[in-house]
This record gives sequence, C-alpha cells and structure tokens, in this order.
Amino acid sequence: MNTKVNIAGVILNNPVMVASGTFGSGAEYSEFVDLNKLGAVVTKGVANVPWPGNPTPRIAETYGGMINAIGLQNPGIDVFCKRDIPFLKDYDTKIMVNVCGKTTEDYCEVVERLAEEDIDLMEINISCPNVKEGGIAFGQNPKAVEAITSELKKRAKQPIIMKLSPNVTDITEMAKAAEAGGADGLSLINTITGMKIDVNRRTFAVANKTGGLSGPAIKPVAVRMVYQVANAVKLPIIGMGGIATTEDALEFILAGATAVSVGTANFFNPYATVEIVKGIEDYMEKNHIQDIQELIGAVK
Amino acid sequence: MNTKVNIAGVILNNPVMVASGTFGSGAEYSEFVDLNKLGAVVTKGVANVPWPGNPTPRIAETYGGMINAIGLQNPGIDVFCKRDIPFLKDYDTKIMVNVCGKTTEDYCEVVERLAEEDIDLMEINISCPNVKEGGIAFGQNPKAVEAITSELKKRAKQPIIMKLSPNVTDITEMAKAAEAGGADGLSLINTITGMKIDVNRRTFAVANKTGGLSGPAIKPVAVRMVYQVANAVKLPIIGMGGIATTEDALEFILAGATAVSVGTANFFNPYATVEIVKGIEDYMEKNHIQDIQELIGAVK
Amino acid sequence: MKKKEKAVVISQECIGTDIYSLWLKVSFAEDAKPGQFISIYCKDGSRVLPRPISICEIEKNALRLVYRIAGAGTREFSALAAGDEIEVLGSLGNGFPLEEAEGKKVFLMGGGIGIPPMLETAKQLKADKRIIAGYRDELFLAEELEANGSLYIATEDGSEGTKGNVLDAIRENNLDADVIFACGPTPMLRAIKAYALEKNIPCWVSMEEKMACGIGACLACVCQSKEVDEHSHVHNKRICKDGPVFLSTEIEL
Amino acid sequence: MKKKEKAVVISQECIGTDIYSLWLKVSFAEDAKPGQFISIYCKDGSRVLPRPISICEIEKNALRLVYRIAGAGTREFSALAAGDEIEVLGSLGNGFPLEEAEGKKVFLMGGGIGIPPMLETAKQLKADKRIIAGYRDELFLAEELEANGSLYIATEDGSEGTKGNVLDAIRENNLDADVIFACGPTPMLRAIKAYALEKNIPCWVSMEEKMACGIGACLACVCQSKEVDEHSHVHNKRICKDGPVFLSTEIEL
Ligand SMILES: Cc1cc2nc3c(=O)[nH]c(=O)nc-3n(C[C@H](O)[C@H](O)[C@H](O)COP(=O)(O)OP(=O)(O)OC[C@H]3O[C@@H](n4cnc5c(N)ncnc54)[C@H](O)[C@@H]3O)c2cc1C
Ligand SMILES: Cc1cc2nc3c(=O)[nH]c(=O)nc-3n(C[C@H](O)[C@H](O)[C@H](O)COP(=O)(O)OP(=O)(O)OC[C@H]3O[C@@H](n4cnc5c(N)ncnc54)[C@H](O)[C@@H]3O)c2cc1C
Ligand SMILES: Cc1cc2nc3c(=O)[nH]c(=O)nc-3n(C[C@H](O)[C@H](O)[C@H](O)COP(=O)(O)O)c2cc1C
Ligand SMILES: Cc1cc2nc3c(=O)[nH]c(=O)nc-3n(C[C@H](O)[C@H](O)[C@H](O)COP(=O)(O)O)c2cc1C
Ligand code: FES
Ligand code: FES
Repeated sequence: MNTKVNIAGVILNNPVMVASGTFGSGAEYSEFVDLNKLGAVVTKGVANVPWPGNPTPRIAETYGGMINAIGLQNPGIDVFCKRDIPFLKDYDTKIMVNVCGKTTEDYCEVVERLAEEDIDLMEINISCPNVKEGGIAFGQNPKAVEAITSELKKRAKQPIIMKLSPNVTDITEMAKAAEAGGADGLSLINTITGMKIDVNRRTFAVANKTGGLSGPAIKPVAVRMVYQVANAVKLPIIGMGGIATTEDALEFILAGATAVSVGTANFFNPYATVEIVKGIEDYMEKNHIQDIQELIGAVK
Repeated sequence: MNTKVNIAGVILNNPVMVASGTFGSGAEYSEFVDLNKLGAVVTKGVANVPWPGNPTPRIAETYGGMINAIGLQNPGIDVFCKRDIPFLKDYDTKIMVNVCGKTTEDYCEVVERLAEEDIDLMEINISCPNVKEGGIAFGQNPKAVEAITSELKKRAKQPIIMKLSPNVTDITEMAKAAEAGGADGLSLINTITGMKIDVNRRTFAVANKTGGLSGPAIKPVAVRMVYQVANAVKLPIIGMGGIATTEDALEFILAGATAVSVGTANFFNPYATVEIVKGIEDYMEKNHIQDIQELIGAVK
Repeated sequence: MKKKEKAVVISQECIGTDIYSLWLKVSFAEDAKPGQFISIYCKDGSRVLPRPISICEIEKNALRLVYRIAGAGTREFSALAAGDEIEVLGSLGNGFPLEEAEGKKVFLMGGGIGIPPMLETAKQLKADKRIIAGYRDELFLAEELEANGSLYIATEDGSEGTKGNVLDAIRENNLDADVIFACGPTPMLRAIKAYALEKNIPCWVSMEEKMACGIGACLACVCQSKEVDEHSHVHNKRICKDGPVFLSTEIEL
Repeated sequence: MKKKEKAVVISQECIGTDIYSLWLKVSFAEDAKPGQFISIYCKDGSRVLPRPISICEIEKNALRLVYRIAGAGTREFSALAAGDEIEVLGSLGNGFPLEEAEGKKVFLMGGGIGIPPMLETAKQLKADKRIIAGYRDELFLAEELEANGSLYIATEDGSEGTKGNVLDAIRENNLDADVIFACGPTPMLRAIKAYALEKNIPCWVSMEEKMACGIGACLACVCQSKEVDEHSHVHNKRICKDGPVFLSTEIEL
C-alpha cells in the first residue's frame, strides 16, 4: 500500500500535514504526536522581522469553529532559522515554512533567507485576513498574485506553494494567476473573514473586530474550492479547512487535493493528525486501494 | 417598549422575519407558529413560470449547517398570486415576496405582476448558487447588480430589497451597486457555495455537486458582511445567515441590521422565530432599551 | 396536529447487530398512524438536521421506533436510556391507506430497516395478511410480526426462510394478494412495483429521501410523480408531506 | 507529561448559586501543581474550543475543579454525573512558585471564581498563610480554606466579613505579608499589583485569556510582558504556557 504523495517533487510519507499557525513549529505538539508520523510539518508564518501580532482577545469560539485574529505574531526569520529549523531537522518529516510579509520586499527577504536553509517547501501566505497591510490584499487580486509569485520564484530554491484566500468571488482566477506566476503548488483555504459580537457586553468578541473563521464549520466551502481549483489548474493542491477526521481528509483528497493540512482540529484533538494518517491507511485497506494516487481527484 | 422597525417605509411590528425558501409561504409552519407574531413572512422564491428544481438528493447535512441545492422549485407567479398571497393576507404580518429568474426579463415579468398585488416588499434573489443561469451570476458583478436593480425599480410599486451573495470578494461593492441602482434595502447573506463528498460511496452528497451552505456555521461570515455593508451604504439591511437564537439575532442588529431573517433554524426548531421575538423583548427590558432603534448598528 | 416536543425515553433495547428498539413517551402518540414517521433531533449541535424514523408501534402515550445505526446521529440515539429526553417532531407524513386493504388479501412487505413500519400496519389492518420480511441474515421483529399475520421470511444468505429477496419468498411460497404495502430499499421497491404492475394489483410503497423540514416547506425531499404536485404543480411530490407512502404507479422509482 | 484523555467523573456537587465542584479521575493528577489548570472539552460538537479551569484540589488519581456557570460550555459540564466521561487535557501552565513563599508570611488572595486554586495552594504551601477571599455575596469553599490558613473574608454587599474587596479586608484587619499569590478578576489583580508595588513585596498573579490550544502553540492567549517572551521575542507571554501565574511586575495589567 502506498501512501506517499508528491508535492512539486518533494515526496511526503503520507498526505497529512498541519495547517500553519495551529501547530507552532511542532515543539509543543511533539508532546502528543510523533512528528515522524506526519507527511510534513508546516510552521507558523514567519516574517523578515519579529511581529507582535494583534491585541487580545485574539480568538472567539463560533458555532462549529472559531475566529482568530492572532495577527501573525512571530519571532522573525533570524530566530526562526536558528531555533525552529534545527528542531524540525531532527525528525523524519518534511518541513514547509509558511512565509508572511507586509510588502513584496518583506516576502522576498524571507524567501531569500530560506533559500539557503535546509527546508523542503515554502508556503506563501498571501491570504491572512488579520493584518492591515500585506496578507489578504495580495491574495484578492490576480495580478498581484501572479506578480508576487514570480518575484518569489526567482529567489526560492525550494518549491513555492501559494496559499490562497477563500474571500474571493472566483478562487480559480487566483489559482490560475499563481500558476501563471510559476507557483509549484497551491494551499487552500485560508480562513474566511468573520465577526462575532458579544451581545451582553455590546462589543466585538475579538479586539481586531474581524477575524478568520476556521474549523469544521468551513469545510464545505473549502472542499468546493479545492474541487474548483483542481479542475482549473495542473498544480498539486494542499487542501485544508475544517479537517478533523479521516472522512474529512478523504473528502479533500477525493475532491482533488494531493495532501491535506489539519488546523483548528489540533486544538480540540491534539492527536487528530496521527489518527487521520492511520485512518487513511485503514480506508485504503478496506477499499482495496493500492496507491493513494487512485483517490486524488477521484470524484469528478 | 418599541420593537417596530422601518424597512423602506414599511413598518414591521418587530424585526423578525423568515428566510426565503425555509418557510414555504407560511402554511406549513403555521401549525407551529402564530404568523401574526412575525415581523414579516418572506416567501420561497417565485419565478415567472413553474420551475421543477434540481434532482435529488437536494440537501446534505454539514458540521453545524447544511448545503442545499433545491434549485428554486416553485409553482410560478400565477399559482403563487392565486394561492399564497391570499393565504398570507389573512394574517397581521407583512409580506415580502422573494423573486427569482434566469434573465432580466424573467425578473421583470414577476415584478410587474407583483406590482399589482397587495404585498409589502419584494426581495430580489440575485444570489442563488444553485441554478445554472441567473441567480448568482447577477449577484457577483456590480454592473449587473446595478442594472437589474434599476430595471426592477422602474416596475415595482413596492420597495425593492436586493438579496446579496456572500460569494464575492467585496460585498460592499455589490451593496453600493444596488444602492446606485435605486434599491430600497438589502438582504444578506444568501448561502455560501459549498460541497460535500460522500467518501464511502465516492460521490457528491447532493446531485447538483455544489450547494449553498447555510445554518449556524456561517453566522460569523454573515455578521461580518452585515457590519461591512452597514458601514458602506445608507440602506436598511435585513440580516440573515445562521440565526437560531435571540443572541444570534441581536448580533446582526448590533452589527447594523434593521431586521433579521431566520432560515435553516426553522428546520431544527420550528418555534425559533417566535422565541426570538420574545427573546428580543426580554433583552430590551433587561437592558433598559426603550426603542429597538437604539440597538441597530450600536456596535461600531 | 404536528408537534415538536421533548420526548421521554421509556426504554431502549438493542435487538440485533446495530439495531435498536426505542420506546418514547410523546403527547401525539394517539393521533399517529402506521406508515407515518417522526423526526428525531440530535443533542449534539453539530448535527442540525432531523433524522426521520418510521413509527413501528403505537400505544396510547408512546411510540416505538426501530432503527439501525447508519451514522453519527443514529449512533447518538443508540446511547439513549430510560428517562433521557430527546427532541422529536411528529407525527409526519400520510401513512399506509389501511382502508384500501381492509378485508382483502394483502402483502405487507418489508426489507431490512423497512420492516419496522409493517408491525403497526399489521396490528391495525383487518385483512388477510401475508407479511413478507426480507433480511440480510440476522432476523429482528420476526416473532412480533408473526403474531400479527402469516409471516414469510427471506434472507440474502439463506440462513432462514427463502434464500433471496421478498419476491423470491412470494414465488417460493406461491403467494398472491389483492393489495401490496411495502417499505424498504429502493431496488426492492422498484422490483415490487414491477411485480404489482405485472399482476395488476395496487401497490403502495414508502419512500425515503434526505429531509430538512419534514413538513413540506423546504422542498428537499421530493420524488418525481405522474400527477402534478399540489405545492409547485411540477410533478415533484414531497415525500415528507405528500408521502412517504405513495401509490407505486404514481411515482418514479 | 501533558495528556489528553477521557476523565471519569467521580462526583459532582452544586456548592453555590451556579457554582459546581467536580472531582475527576485523571491519570496525570499526581504531577499536577497548585495554580495549574486543565482544559475541558464539550461533548456538544458545536463548541470546539477547550474550557480552561483551574485545579482546586489534587489527590493521587483525581483532581477537583470548582467552576461557575458562565455560558453554554460550563452549563454542559454542570450536568455531568458520577461515571460520566469527559475529555480533558492537562495539566497545563506553570502554577504558583511555592518555593518563593515557603516559610514566609504570605497572602493567598482569591476573588470570586479565582478562589478555587487557592485551596490546593494553601494545602501545599508551608508558610504563615493569610487567605483572603473576596465574594460578591454568597460564600463557597470558605470552610475548606479556613482549615488551611487564617481566613479573611470580604463581600461586596458586606453580608460577611469586610464590606468591600480583598484589599479592604487586608486594611481592615491590618494584615501584612512578604509575598502575595493572587487569582481573580483583572481589576482585582490590578489593584493587588499596585498594593504590592507600594509595599515593595513580590506578588504573583494568575491571569486569564481566551485559549485555543492551551499548550503554547497558537499564540491566542498572550499578555504583554516586560521581558521579551521566549517564543516570539516580542514581549508577549503566553498565559497558557509561560503562565497563567506571572510575577505582577513582569506583565501589563
Ligand atoms: C420516511 C423515512 C423513514 C425512515 N424510517 C427509518 C426507520 O424506521 N428505521 C431506520 O433505521 N431508518 C429509517 N430511515 C432512515 C433514517 O432516517 C436514516 O438512517 C438516518 O437519518 C441516518 O442518520 P445518521 O445520522 O445515523 O446517518 P448520517 O448518514 O450521518 O446522516 C447524515 C444526514 O443524512 C440523512 N440521512 C442519512 N440516511 C438517510 C436515509 N436513508 N433517509 C433519509 N435521510 C437520511 C440524515 O437524516 C442526516 O441528515 C427512514 C428515513 C425516512 C426518510
Ligand atoms: C487559566 C484559567 C483558569 C480558569 N479557571 C477557572 C476556574 O477555576 N473556575 C471557573 O469557573 N472558571 C475558570 N476560568 C474561566 C473559564 O475558563 C470560563 O468561565 C469558561 O471557559 C467559560 O466557558 P463557557 O462555555 O461556559 O462560556 P462562554 O462564554 O460561552 O465561552 C465561549 C468561549 O470563551 C471562552 N471563555 C469564556 N470566558 C472565559 C474566561 N474567563 N477565560 C478564558 N476563556 C473564556 C470559553 O473557553 C469558550 O471558548 C479560568 C480561565 C482561565 C484562562
Ligand atoms: C490560530 C490560527 C493561526 C493561524 N495562523 C496562520 C499563519 O500564520 N499562516 C497561515 O498561512 N495561515 C494561518 N492560519 C490559517 C490555517 O493555516 C488554515 O488555513 C485555516 O485555519 C483553515 O484550516 P482549519 O479549518 O483546519 O483550521 C491560522 C489559523 C488559526 C486558527
Ligand atoms: C432549503 C433552502 C432553500 C432556500 N431557498 C431560497 C430561495 O428560494 N430564495 C432565496 O433568496 N434564498 C433561499 N435560501 C437562502 C436563505 O433564504 C438564506 O439566505 C440562507 O439560508 C442563510 O440563512 P440561514 O443560515 O438562516 O438559513 C434558501 C435556503 C435554504 C436552506
Ligand atoms: S423535508 Fe422539507 S419538504 Fe420534505
Ligand atoms: S492558548 Fe494557544 S498559545 Fe495559549
């Protein structure tokens, strides 16, 4: 039985990764999960310099999900390269570093720096709804998507995965723009912009007013977008948005994702990733699937 | 204590309506709910001719919500005017008729016909994701929104509420376009396009492949959009998307909605509407709110 | 009058692999008819839609349901114990037209988890009843059915009764009837419809479809019908309201 | 080692208006420290985030929690009964630094639902303990606190002890201390921090913030800190991991 998948030439032992920002750089969750069992660890977004993030409260629970406006707090690329990459290198898993920035230059700086590091993939977050500049602004305009993708491609030595925002009229337009810019793969979806109001205190539940909706609630939107994109471009897709169970992960794979990321589910089940790795194997065995490639995009 | 609200000159006894398509024309739910207690009854979308709708399965449950692809099955405007309007006229509630179509001409025909009827408001569905032509195609393009709005305004004698799709990059653009076209108010949100895959049968869960996601899961997206639109246009807003409790309804009102519609919640709690009417009164009393206007858009 | 209310669990019993028998105290039991169903709501709020389950037996203040664990919702129900409360909506749908079969020779045909509604139907129907129950392998409700008519059993694996399906059982036992009431999986209903056409006897079947409202308002649960439907005049009858029981010639199967 | 596991409810008791005392059997009880907390998960899947609750008492295989119904999650917990299972993650956070107070004159100050962690703290701490507990009106845990130190009570309505808050109780009783451990609402902690600064004594406070992961990975639960934090080097300490107990001068309040 083969569960290996190929993302832009990088071979993962299995298609299960974690979603950026929900797993730190793996250290905290390594108390619960054997990181060697994951297809890849995807790190929290890292910028050229440390970012303090947004004021608190940064999160609020919603029905079947949560909204977050962490605001990409991160230690900056220096500390990250010194501390987090060496930590992850001790494991038999692939490393995908998530990159954020406010300007094209910011992104370029981080990508240039990472080009020299022993990491496997870069995921470019052009879709964070929680920062004023950069982030989503890039991800909602196909010209901007193409431009930044091609800038980063010039600098990266590893494959570049563009992470798309669901807050758009037509996700395939953004996917095609990333493809045109030379992207090696696509990650989708990032969070959907949402808001919660505390009716008793008559204030916004998160200090940033809006936040990104994630968790099981958004899964149908994510599956739809993965399906649409899989039928619009040739790039490998890393699917995410509400994955908590084996069935969830399989939905994305059947819709066309080559790999999947588990995000918010880590918060309510720190063992979710490894359970899904095992669950996919069981499903393949039960359904006599020799190679996971048979499942990718199998529902048309 | 005043719970009356004003939508484009139409005074509702309270801000609680039902969401189109979840309540038929009221007859079925009148076994559970005293229709006289509702601010308004909003009917299932009606077209110029009968529509058979989509093949089954038409719905699928999702985490905290559901997707539907009913496909706007309806008896056409003739039967509707003969049967459904007279039924509703027997109640002390306002009547908002939801209108759908495939072409601008279809919409015009229905609106012209309704102009002569004794109804209070028309809600124009330019945001249904479940029909091939018309529907959402109109609602994702600001020029089309403006054009169809002004065409319908020429014909309607009642206020025209344009119902917006959340499947857009920037909902305020659509809202402004509707305002420019002369709309008297806005309804938002319609469903978010989603997909569910049955991993055991390896097929789409609804025959139409995609469907519209509704229910509590989508509430944060809806509240966010209502807030954005309330801060972008002057029109009264009817807010909806996942409202199931008094707190949910108040979130929309505090975000800027003048009235609210209860949709999917009717399916799991047929008494939801009247419970919310009562709950809003209790909240106002507890918080010493004399007039519900004080709450509309009170969180900034 | 349909009602949504908190039903109280009187008792629950596992009567087969993944098959449960649940007695619920409900205020609307007396008005219920065989072939009708009720909607049951999950306590876990992540599941918002009702689960339609047929009425298996009716007592003065109580209904019996027999269901199979098919997913997370029915799994949740299987943990209910005496004294627990659960939201239900009922009674829904039309039920079998007993008056069409009264005094006649009638087949009551149930396949798999379509067998339960046949129990109350058999109990109320005054007729010459042949109950034909089709199982995969394991039997359930058989003794109770037997007490209410002559019972013929078919099993897929032949472990009991006729090896095969309910139609095989009819043929093997040389049975005939004037009327058919049937409930079960669609392929079985399709075959029964063909049999009834061939024999030129009226046949009523109980249909299934995914439901949201359960009361005819949302138009989720339609099936194609020969006659125009009352609601939209487009040949789409609502299973929850116009059915679930239809004359087999009246609908697409 | 932190663990997520199914805890078994040993017992639950309502000990005040909307206040519950819950004993849970957990495998990690022995490693728990006073001032730490655990995350409890709802069974209703519509609520996906953990509810952090402080440890009130520690036994060999069990933890006691005392909590107030604040919303739907804690309301769900209040229905738990002996034998029920519930998912928990623990033990989390750092706990009070008992070694800093050992043998000294110490204030253990708890306000409202911040009182519970003071019980195990008092039980384990070998020091000259003055426990100052601030209530709105109704007392809870008072007898048990009294058994573990000299107890001073403040109530907002003056129905018992000093009328006012915990600092009013200190002043009224002319109390002083070398070290403070405190847990309670932010305004109370802010006032205690000011008092400690004025008296020039070290003061540790237990902080609260909305949490998602509970283990330091998601950066939801930060508070501003004087020193750069270990994680992001941006003066944002994580309450769930670097805290919840902080030296008061070390953080913004
Ligand atoms: C009129 C009617 C009567 C029924 N009577 C019985 C009965 O007496 N005993 C019994 O065991 N089953 C009966 N069923 C089927 C029963 O409704 C489903 O098995 C049940 O809804 C499955 O829920 P779940 O959460 O366990 O499964 P899931 O597959 O997790 O359910 C997901 C969603 O699909 C719906 N769904 C799944 N299967 C069906 C189905 N076959 N029909 C309609 N909706 C479905 C569920 O209601 C839910 O909304 C009946 C169905 C209908 C329409
Ligand atoms: C370290 C720590 C220790 C705590 N110890 C106790 C204790 O011993 N006893 C006790 O009664 N309460 C304690 N709390 C507060 C407790 O976590 C909340 O009352 C509880 O989470 C409310 O959940 P709910 O579903 O009832 O309320 P809701 O308001 O419906 O909860 C909605 C969301 O907000 C979060 N939330 C709400 N209030 C708080 C809060 N004050 N702090 C953090 N998250 C919150 C919930 O966890 C949930 O994610 C503690 C909080 C923290 C951070
Ligand atoms: C707390 C939190 C922090 C996140 N931080 C990042 C981030 O730094 N970079 C990024 O690209 N996405 C970030 N995301 C988005 C997730 O990676 C993921 O795209 C999204 O949450 C949908 O998946 P889920 O529903 O499984 O969580 C974050 C999400 C959450 C909930
Ligand atoms: C079964 C179903 C049918 C619907 N039919 C219509 C319709 O005919 N016209 C329309 O404008 N919206 C229709 N909608 C959308 C709802 O009116 C509403 O905008 C949406 O469901 C969000 O609200 P909710 O989450 O409260 O259901 C339908 C929704 C559902 C679930
Ligand atoms: S389930 Fe709504 S019409 Fe049948
Ligand atoms: S809750 Fe995730 S870092 Fe504290």
